[in-house]
Amino acid sequence: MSTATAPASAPAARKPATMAQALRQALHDALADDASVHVLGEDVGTLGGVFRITDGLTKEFGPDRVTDTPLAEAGILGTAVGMAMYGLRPVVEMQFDAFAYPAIEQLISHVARMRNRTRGAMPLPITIRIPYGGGIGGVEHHSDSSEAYYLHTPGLHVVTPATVADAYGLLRASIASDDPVVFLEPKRLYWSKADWSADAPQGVPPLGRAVVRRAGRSATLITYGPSLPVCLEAAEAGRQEGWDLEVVDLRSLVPFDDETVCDSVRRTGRAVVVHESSGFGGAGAEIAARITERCFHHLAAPVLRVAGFDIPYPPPMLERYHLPGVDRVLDAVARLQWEAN
Amino acid sequence: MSTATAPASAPAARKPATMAQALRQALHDALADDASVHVLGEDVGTLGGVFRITDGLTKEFGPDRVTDTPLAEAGILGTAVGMAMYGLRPVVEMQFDAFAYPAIEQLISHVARMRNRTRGAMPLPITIRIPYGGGIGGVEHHSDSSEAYYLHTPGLHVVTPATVADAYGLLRASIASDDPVVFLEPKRLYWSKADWSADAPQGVPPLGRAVVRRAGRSATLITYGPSLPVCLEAAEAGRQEGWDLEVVDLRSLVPFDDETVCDSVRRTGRAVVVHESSGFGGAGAEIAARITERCFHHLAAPVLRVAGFDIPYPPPMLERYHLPGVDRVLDAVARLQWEAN
Amino acid sequence: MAHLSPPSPAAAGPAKRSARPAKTPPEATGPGHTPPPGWHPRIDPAPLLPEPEPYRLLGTPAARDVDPALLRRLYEELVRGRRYNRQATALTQQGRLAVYPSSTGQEACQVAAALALRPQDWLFPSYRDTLAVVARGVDPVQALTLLRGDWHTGYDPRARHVAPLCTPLATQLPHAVGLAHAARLAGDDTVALALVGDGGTSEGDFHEALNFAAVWHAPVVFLIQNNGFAISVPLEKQTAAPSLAHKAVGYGMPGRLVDGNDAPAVHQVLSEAIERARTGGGPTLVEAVTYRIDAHTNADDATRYRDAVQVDQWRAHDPIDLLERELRDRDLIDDAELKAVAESAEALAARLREEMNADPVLDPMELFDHVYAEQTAQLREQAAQLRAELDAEEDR
Amino acid sequence: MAHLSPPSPAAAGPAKRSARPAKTPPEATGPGHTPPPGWHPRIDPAPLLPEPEPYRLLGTPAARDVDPALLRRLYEELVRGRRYNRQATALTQQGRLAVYPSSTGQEACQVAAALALRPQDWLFPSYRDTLAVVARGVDPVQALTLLRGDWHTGYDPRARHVAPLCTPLATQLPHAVGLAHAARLAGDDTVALALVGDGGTSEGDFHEALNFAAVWHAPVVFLIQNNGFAISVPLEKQTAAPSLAHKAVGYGMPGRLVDGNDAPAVHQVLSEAIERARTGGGPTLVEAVTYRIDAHTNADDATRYRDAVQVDQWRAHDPIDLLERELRDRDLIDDAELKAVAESAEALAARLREEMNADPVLDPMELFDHVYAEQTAQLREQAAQLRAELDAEEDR
Ligand SMILES: Cc1ncc(C[n+]2csc(CCOP(=O)(O)OP(=O)(O)O)c2C)c(N)n1
Ligand SMILES: Cc1ncc(C[n+]2csc(CCOP(=O)(O)OP(=O)(O)O)c2C)c(N)n1
Ligand SMILES: [Mg+2]
Ligand SMILES: [Mg+2]
Repeated sequence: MSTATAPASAPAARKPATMAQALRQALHDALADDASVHVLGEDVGTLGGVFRITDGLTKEFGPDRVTDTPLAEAGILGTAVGMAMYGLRPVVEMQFDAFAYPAIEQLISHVARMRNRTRGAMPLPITIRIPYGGGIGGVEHHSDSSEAYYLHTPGLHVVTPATVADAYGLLRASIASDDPVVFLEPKRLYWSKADWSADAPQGVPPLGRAVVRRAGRSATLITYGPSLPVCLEAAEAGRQEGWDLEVVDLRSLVPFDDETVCDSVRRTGRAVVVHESSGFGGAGAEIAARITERCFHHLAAPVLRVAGFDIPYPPPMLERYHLPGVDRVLDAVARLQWEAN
Repeated sequence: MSTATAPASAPAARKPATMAQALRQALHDALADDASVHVLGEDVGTLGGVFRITDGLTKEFGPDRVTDTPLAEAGILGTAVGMAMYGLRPVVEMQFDAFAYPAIEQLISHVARMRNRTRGAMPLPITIRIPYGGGIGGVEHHSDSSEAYYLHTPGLHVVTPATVADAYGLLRASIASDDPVVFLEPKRLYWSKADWSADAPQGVPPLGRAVVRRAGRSATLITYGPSLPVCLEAAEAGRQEGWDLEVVDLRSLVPFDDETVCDSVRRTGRAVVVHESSGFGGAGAEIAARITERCFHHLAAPVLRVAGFDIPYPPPMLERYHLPGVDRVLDAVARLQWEAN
Repeated sequence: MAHLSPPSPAAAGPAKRSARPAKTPPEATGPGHTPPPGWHPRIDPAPLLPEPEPYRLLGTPAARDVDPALLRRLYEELVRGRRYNRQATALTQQGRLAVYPSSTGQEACQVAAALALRPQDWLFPSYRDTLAVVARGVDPVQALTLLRGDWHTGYDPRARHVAPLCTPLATQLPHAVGLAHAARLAGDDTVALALVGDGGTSEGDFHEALNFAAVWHAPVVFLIQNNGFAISVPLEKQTAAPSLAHKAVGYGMPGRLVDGNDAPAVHQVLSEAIERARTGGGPTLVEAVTYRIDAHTNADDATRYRDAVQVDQWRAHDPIDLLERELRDRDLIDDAELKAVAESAEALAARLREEMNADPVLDPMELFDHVYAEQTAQLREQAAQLRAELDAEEDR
Repeated sequence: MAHLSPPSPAAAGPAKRSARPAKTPPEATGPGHTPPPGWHPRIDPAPLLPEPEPYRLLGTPAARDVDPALLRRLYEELVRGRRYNRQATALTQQGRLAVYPSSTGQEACQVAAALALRPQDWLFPSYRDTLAVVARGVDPVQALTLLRGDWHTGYDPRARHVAPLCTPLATQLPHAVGLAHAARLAGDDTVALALVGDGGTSEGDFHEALNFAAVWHAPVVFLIQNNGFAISVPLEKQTAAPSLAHKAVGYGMPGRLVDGNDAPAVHQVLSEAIERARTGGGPTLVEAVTYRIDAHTNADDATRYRDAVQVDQWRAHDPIDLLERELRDRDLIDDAELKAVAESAEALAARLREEMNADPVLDPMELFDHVYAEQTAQLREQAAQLRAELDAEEDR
């Protein structure tokens, strides 16, 4: 990996980088800039993580800063809580989405609540990195989308990048946050590429702000993480049907950027929420409900949702039937009651 | 407890019973009717459970049928999975809502998925009883409303009674179900009373059916479990404001009874969803989103939500500010854009 | 530190189980038939095994080696602790406390845990350990904040290095390990002491915490207060182990077994473990055998699951009586001192009664203040809603 | 079962750690100073401790007591297993399998586990244990269903009493305990055997399962395949225990330590433990010391975290070679038999190649079929949507 040994301060031209590289660079720079940052998880050391996001970091920063832990997710997050209580800023890796579940008691009952419990005396600046979502042909338990559990848990930030630049920026911002952040990495975008350099960053974006990735006037597609490329592609394809679709990338599910979303929907009058986790009780439910509450009289049609089915994540040979694709998004757009215009 | 020793078949007049007694009777009758039913959990044996729902059952059915387990929730649910694999029908008690979190990996990754994983060969008829919600002055971790986590997990039924009769009927139906059921017991209704007898039951209700608890024409209040009494009270109080409010008790969050809910909302044209768990990403989001999708042109106003704030559950001295009460429900009804009529 | 030879575990008594299959491997003879290459005896398990019966000091000659000032200090804290428990339970009856899990009978563990620590150390209490928190110097009224229904934690954990009283069982143990690990990485001589009950040892978090501690060689000491019950569930339904201290060897740390009602013994065992941790020796698991004299909490009815005979047996092994006898038999305390101790306890109780009598004033608007470092837009909206409701209420 | 005297754990080698504090209690002298009333030495821990070094049979005189037919049977299955692993890994390269976690080097554990069970028993495999599943009689192609990206479990668990290959580590262990417990309550003589890796022992579920098993005296045997690594993490970062088998005493069950590359030794130790469980003796924890010769899966690069020297050392302790040498040295097998075994393995591989060559045909509409006993209204709607999409696709 070419960026592995580049010092954080060396000037570098923008050149193609993958999201995985940008994430690695963010960890690298955070470790270099702040001695209180520690990385821990299963296989994050010598191996560099199963997705190589921590590649070479143990070598550079030593095993006390980048630590292979025993195989126990509650233990990893629970010890991170203690480390944060002592003033450190732990960055924890959960190897896959479904393997974060053993840590949920620590997450809900402590990580999300310690600041509130102690009336601000004991914040826990922990970043919990979780590769999530499907589309990579993973066998059972390797493709879950678990964001709905996290976003319903007050006290947590829930952040997910969809671009290479955001992967860097949002991860830096998450690590710098004094609150715990569940940082969801869309694993099928790990190998997505963009021209990017850590030394010409567009600035570390603030947490909690959505961004309009494509302007449009007919309807708004609201999405995040792994579904952004699907929506952008759908927007392109939609031109042939005569639709000029706006695409909003949420970037942060908590806090939620009502302003950007509602601005867009009030302009377009129509909205489709797209994500790959199961629809029932998923993030899309919240998004649709709050748009309706806030923009009711601007809506020409109900806010529709395109989401994974309400089934356990299917095996690789069937996942394409489950995942929202361009056609399903455009079908939803078509159902936005255009005749009512 | 007067019903403790009444044989299941003895005729008995309807007389005041608490929800706790009805739940106990349901367990009793299930144990008596079906030798494959086993009850297990912390303190469910000799003590009869911290809420006395299993009072006397160990004495009557023996410690092999009603079993005090070691103190480990993942272990309780995990062993229940194995018992179900061998053909038993375990009924598991989690002592409090927040203490079910350690079992979430077993719940999501196995309980919810084993039937699907094995293409129907290995169903898991497990009932997981969880006392939930606040309003009882419980200290931290004793008042969580965790239904949003469960209802977003495909493969689980999520059931919650709001009346004494339903407590009996729905628990019997849940235990009889060949699917896993998360059975949420509203702990502040444990001591609610109604005239009821196990021997004059209104029939075991099917799972997945909502019920209209109060007919009305102005707007629909949609609720479940601990918030039903609040909504009924609000409906009464609303008469003074000239509102004739319909109240729907969902009883089952999964499967969801779209028919009953949409019938009502199409008639009234207005809806407020009421629950006490945090609003963001809560059950109300799903309910509001799906009503909007299905009844958009019948809606005179956006579906509004009255829910707990997006904060960790507050301490006893402040919980009344957090819990949806009659005033907050009526405030929401008032915001249903009546001028538009 | 008087005896260096580890006890033979076989000395613990005759085997209670049926004879079991062979374990000694037949002598290797074939060519090239060596043990698997990866395997080597890594550490000797024998020194990790606990003593054959609970370690005691009181009533033994070794008690004479204990500093009398320490004995008196322990005694005073025990008496104050007992009084505190009694007063707090009384306050639940008056509705001044939402709930109180009394540690009556376990005061020796509570007090010894607090006194064995130095200021730079950290205490990680479980929900029953208010006494230990108070004995460590947290304000006795503030320590009850959670239990009176006021905000969840009434003290700043950093002020006295006391983590919040922890309700989800065993979840505090990995916190203690992480903190100890962080301290070690920083080069500080801080030790963390984490308390857990016999029931809590069944939780996965117990296991994961002990394993991390041993692998990381973290300066942490785990004290199990084995009080015989987890609410209604007796120890024999909780574990089949020879003792809870025997779990230590499975993590590669020493296990110690101590009479939990012998305050100087608990203090000594903990002090040794803490010193060992402080000087780079790694973690220790201590099991203190004690008993919960009161019900689980004021809301519990202990007669449903245990009989009075057992309670009486334990009353005869009362931690205060045991220590008082030592002090009296050896003339280490006189009536005036005993009276002073009793008065100190009464003063504590009086202060509790008085200060707990006033209703705390909580501002509901603070519900939104510490969920995040900065209020989110959503919380600002919700706060505004509550503000409006409160204003409307006032107007009425 | 030849040796009945338990080994002294102190024989495991000299203490590697610094001397530790006293444990033997001073003699009690004072009046009334008895041990805490609740405490009594419950069971002798000594017989629960594992053998001082991994138990072996091959190359020892005791190997002569093993039925030669069993040795030959084990040998055939080992060779078939090795070939299966190799073929499956090759299939990943051809895109016929999504992923394959090979058990090459661990075949002795896999095969012995399967063969030690009777039909009424249950096997609870971990994700790496395809070989054990196949050796127990599950169809070799069906056993790969999960790993080829087809439906999650390709066989009916009840047919051969084989639970689904379990991916979330250690979560299968409480299932095995629950099933064994249910069987015991039913009065059946069923035993459950659950497999777990060295890494999996760190999970809370491992702890909770073993504790439930011991408390319930469930007829279950736990086999840890300690293959030295959890993906890249070596054993010494996973545990500081003298051995993983030493964890047993902390639950009150016997721990056994066996050379995991010595197939008859593993078979014997497991058989004894299974027999013990079947006859009411309760659970046993067995640690088999072995090695993962291949990378974690075909997607892994093992050179990143271990060097070839170690791998070579283990190749010299190959389970097939060890057994083959025994068979040859003692003339228990001839060239014709060896050839027949090799052919049987080749036939298995050929069948795999052939049957895995065809793409399985999955009906996407089945996505909705087994989420619940009956499709919910929501799923019926979603199924209708997919049906419409599929129809539209066909129309194009
Ligand atoms: C994870 C979890 N499960 C269940 C409970 C409910 N609960 C509170 S105290 C208790 C018993 C604890 O027993 P033990 O650990 O022995 O401590 P003791 O009460 O004896 O001090 C239980 C089951 C809890 N607090 N946390
Ligand atoms: C709960 C959980 N966490 C993480 C993983 C990811 N993972 C798969 S295999 C593996 C290593 C397992 O090591 P070990 O238990 O020693 O078994 P082995 O691979 O050596 O057979 C890990 C971390 C998982 N499957 N489940
Ligand atoms: Mg206890
Ligand atoms: Mg391994």
